[in-house]
Amino acid sequence: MLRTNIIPLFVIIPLLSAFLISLLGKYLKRQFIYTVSNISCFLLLCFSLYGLNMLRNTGSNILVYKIGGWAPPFGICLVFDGLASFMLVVVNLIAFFVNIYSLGYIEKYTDKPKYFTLFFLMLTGMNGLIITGDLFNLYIFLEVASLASYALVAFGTDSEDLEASFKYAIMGSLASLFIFLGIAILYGFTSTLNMADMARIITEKTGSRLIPFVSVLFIVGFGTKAALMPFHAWLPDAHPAAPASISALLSGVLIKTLGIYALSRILFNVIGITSGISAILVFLGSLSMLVGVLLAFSQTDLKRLLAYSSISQVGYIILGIGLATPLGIFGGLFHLFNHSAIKSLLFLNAGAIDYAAGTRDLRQMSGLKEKMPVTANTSLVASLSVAGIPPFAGFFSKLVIILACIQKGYFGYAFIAVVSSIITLATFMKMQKFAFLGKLNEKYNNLQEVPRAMKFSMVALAVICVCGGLILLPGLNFFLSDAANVLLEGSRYAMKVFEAAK
Amino acid sequence: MTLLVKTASRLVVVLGLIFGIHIILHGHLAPGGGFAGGVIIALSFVLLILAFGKDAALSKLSLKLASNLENVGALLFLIIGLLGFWGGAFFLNILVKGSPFRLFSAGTIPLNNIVIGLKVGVGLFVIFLTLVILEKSKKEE
Amino acid sequence: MSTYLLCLVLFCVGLYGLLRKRNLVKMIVGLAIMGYSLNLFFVLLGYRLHGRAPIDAPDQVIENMVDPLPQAVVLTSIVIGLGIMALLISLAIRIYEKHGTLDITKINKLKG
Amino acid sequence: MIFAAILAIEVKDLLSSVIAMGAVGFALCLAFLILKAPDLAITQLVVELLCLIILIKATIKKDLPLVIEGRWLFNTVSTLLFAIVFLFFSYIILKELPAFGDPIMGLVKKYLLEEGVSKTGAVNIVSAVILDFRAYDTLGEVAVLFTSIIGIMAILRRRGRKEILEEDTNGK
Repeated sequence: MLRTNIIPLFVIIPLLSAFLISLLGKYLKRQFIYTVSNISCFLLLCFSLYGLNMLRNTGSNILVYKIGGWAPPFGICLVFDGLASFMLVVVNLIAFFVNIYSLGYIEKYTDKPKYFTLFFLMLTGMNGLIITGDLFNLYIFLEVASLASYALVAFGTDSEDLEASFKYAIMGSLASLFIFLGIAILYGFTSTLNMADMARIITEKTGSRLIPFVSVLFIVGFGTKAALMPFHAWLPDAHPAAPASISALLSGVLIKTLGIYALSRILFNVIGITSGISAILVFLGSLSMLVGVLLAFSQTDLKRLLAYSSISQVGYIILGIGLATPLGIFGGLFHLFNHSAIKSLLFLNAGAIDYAAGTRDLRQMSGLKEKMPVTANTSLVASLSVAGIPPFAGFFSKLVIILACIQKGYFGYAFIAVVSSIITLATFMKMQKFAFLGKLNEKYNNLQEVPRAMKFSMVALAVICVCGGLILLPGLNFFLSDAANVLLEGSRYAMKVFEAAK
Repeated sequence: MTLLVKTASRLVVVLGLIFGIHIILHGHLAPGGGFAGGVIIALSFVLLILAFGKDAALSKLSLKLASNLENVGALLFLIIGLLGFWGGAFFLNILVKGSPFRLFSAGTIPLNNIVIGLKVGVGLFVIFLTLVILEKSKKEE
Repeated sequence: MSTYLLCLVLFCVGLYGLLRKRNLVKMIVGLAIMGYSLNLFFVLLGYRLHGRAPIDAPDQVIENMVDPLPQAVVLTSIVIGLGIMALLISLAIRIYEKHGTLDITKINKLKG
Repeated sequence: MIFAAILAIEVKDLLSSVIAMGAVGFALCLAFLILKAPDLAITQLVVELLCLIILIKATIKKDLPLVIEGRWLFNTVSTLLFAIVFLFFSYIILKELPAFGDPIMGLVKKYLLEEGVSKTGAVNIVSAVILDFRAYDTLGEVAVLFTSIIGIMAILRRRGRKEILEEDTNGK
């Protein structure tokens, strides 16, 4: 069996498990669903790590898989390069832990097979989007992931859930339509849908006014998916409404895959980034960084607070990537990895509190540390990390982004980044104080710590938060720098894909 | 519903089913294909519901069976894709191509069409049915 | 040229409906119209004057056929549109069931 | 078509609005036919029928609440302004696209049209494209439909959370 054959497996495995769970889940015991979901998540994680290793061993750092045996411009090809493997590792790592967590958490809801089916469909969408090398295919998997997430947000079927989901669905579909318009115009311009071929043709036809217009369309579309500041309205409703495990996945990886990854892939590798576009990105990033954290500070609902904080952290990532310097992209991707782990952990903590104490209101809970030591400690780790306190991973990534700003001469933006980091610290200290410290509320005297499965994934994610900084070490550095290099290469991407496809 | 509607729709349902199957089978020769044919089949079932009420339709095809069939359709499509691995690549067209303009030609394409037709037809029927059942159960409350 | 522009005018009409109307069904209708206009736009991009449908016949001259790729793509996007629409409708029905209205200004419980 | 679309947006009555949308859809179907896309025309026709049936089913039983609109002048003007700016820019952009009816016959199209029949054996090239060249796309499409069906069944469940915890979760 060829080694490249593992590439389509990233889509096949979750899709197959989704179909199987939906088909057989009704008849077999619950244990069956759990087994299938655990096995397939584990396999995905293994394959993504193996793929990372495999990529290191190939000379050109890029692998292309031709679906149906059609050569790139004619059929669809899957491209597996540094950035894709980086994102796959992030997505599948988080998904693995979230899956284990939801084994315990989902007891609160009815109809578990549907939950797991939708979970895997969302995973299919994200993995498919990451590895595809075809623009329209990207759109389709974007839709798969978005549709699954609309349904999952409404999974509780309370009126707030439904309303949040409707808002999310309307804004999300609007964003998709903008993306589709962008794709259509690009197709009319280049008469191809393959990303590599398109990049080749666009570099040949320079000086067109069409490209900035299309870039703006894509920024609006993917910016909405990533909840950048002017287009963020859906996120603070949608993320709290979803089940906590799904919020973790939505906030941790979905907005990054659908928004940031797709945007940077298209802007950098396909249509080529210009200084104007880069300035827009930096501005939007800083805006959402500052406003997001200010809004987060005033929230009393734990999950809404986390959701606003997500907007702010996405701002950091976009700021880093928008700088388009090697250091900036490196920092942005590093922060992407850290934030995935941190924010998933925080949402899982919120879910644990909701599961045990049955509330999300910060004013109602206090002194939970006594009863829920694991949740309290892991959440402390995550809070310190997201605020950027030195030994934790969040510190290093923010430092790199700020350094990159200074290096490029954007002192104002660097200052904003520092300020929002300080406000983030204040926000999370407030959260800690309300939730875990202080006197135990009498209502919660017979409170129990959450089931073992939930504890396990929280602890594991906390360990990742602590050790994330180790990625900067020279031996492990390749994980990030390979990914950053892909973006830096710009439209040379096209050449590499065609070479690898031969 | 009136007798006229019932009699007419009984005929039309049968015609619709046959037409849908025809469109699916000739998808690789003439316009149409699995998707359009599937929707036509779904429409004929929807007509059945509209004319005779949901019980008549459910006696032909229960909700559980329908959603299972839909699942099987999706699964089969994936399996056809997976079969391509046998020939070397995902979704490789492995069957013999046959000569053009014949019903049995074009390798896996007609098979794909049939599977998609099954999936789409039954799937859309399921959507409609859940909506109808929801409304019915709401009234009973 | 003008054909493209008319198509985008349709897009704007849908956008207007989506942004301005405060009724769930109207919003869905607006979204559907936007979807239609984009599908049409994509097919327009592939059309050539005096072309033929991309179905081979024994007497077919290849040079004269319209572009099959946008058609295949739009076929897929019609299905996606149908999926989104069905999901939105079911959400709207469920919201109606909970609130007894389809007017978004009355439903709006969530802030921000 | 545009007329029907404006009608669909502006009409007060929900049912007529839905029917006007149907008119847009059928006009689109005709347009596809004129543009030599019979596959699309058939699909659009049947999809439109199904959408209409579902939408009418959804709206017809309702008491058609009077649409109260916060008619803020500002909002309308800003939306219209956005539309005008959008159209203006797209006017500039569209000039750079190939003229209507004369697309670039790229490498891909030539290949698909010339080799399509002999490589796949399917006479209908659109079918050949969606089920062979781009079968992976169709897999995604199947996944989308599947997702929406499962999603609908999930949304329309009678009860979302378990009853024991119902008070807890509602008490927030």
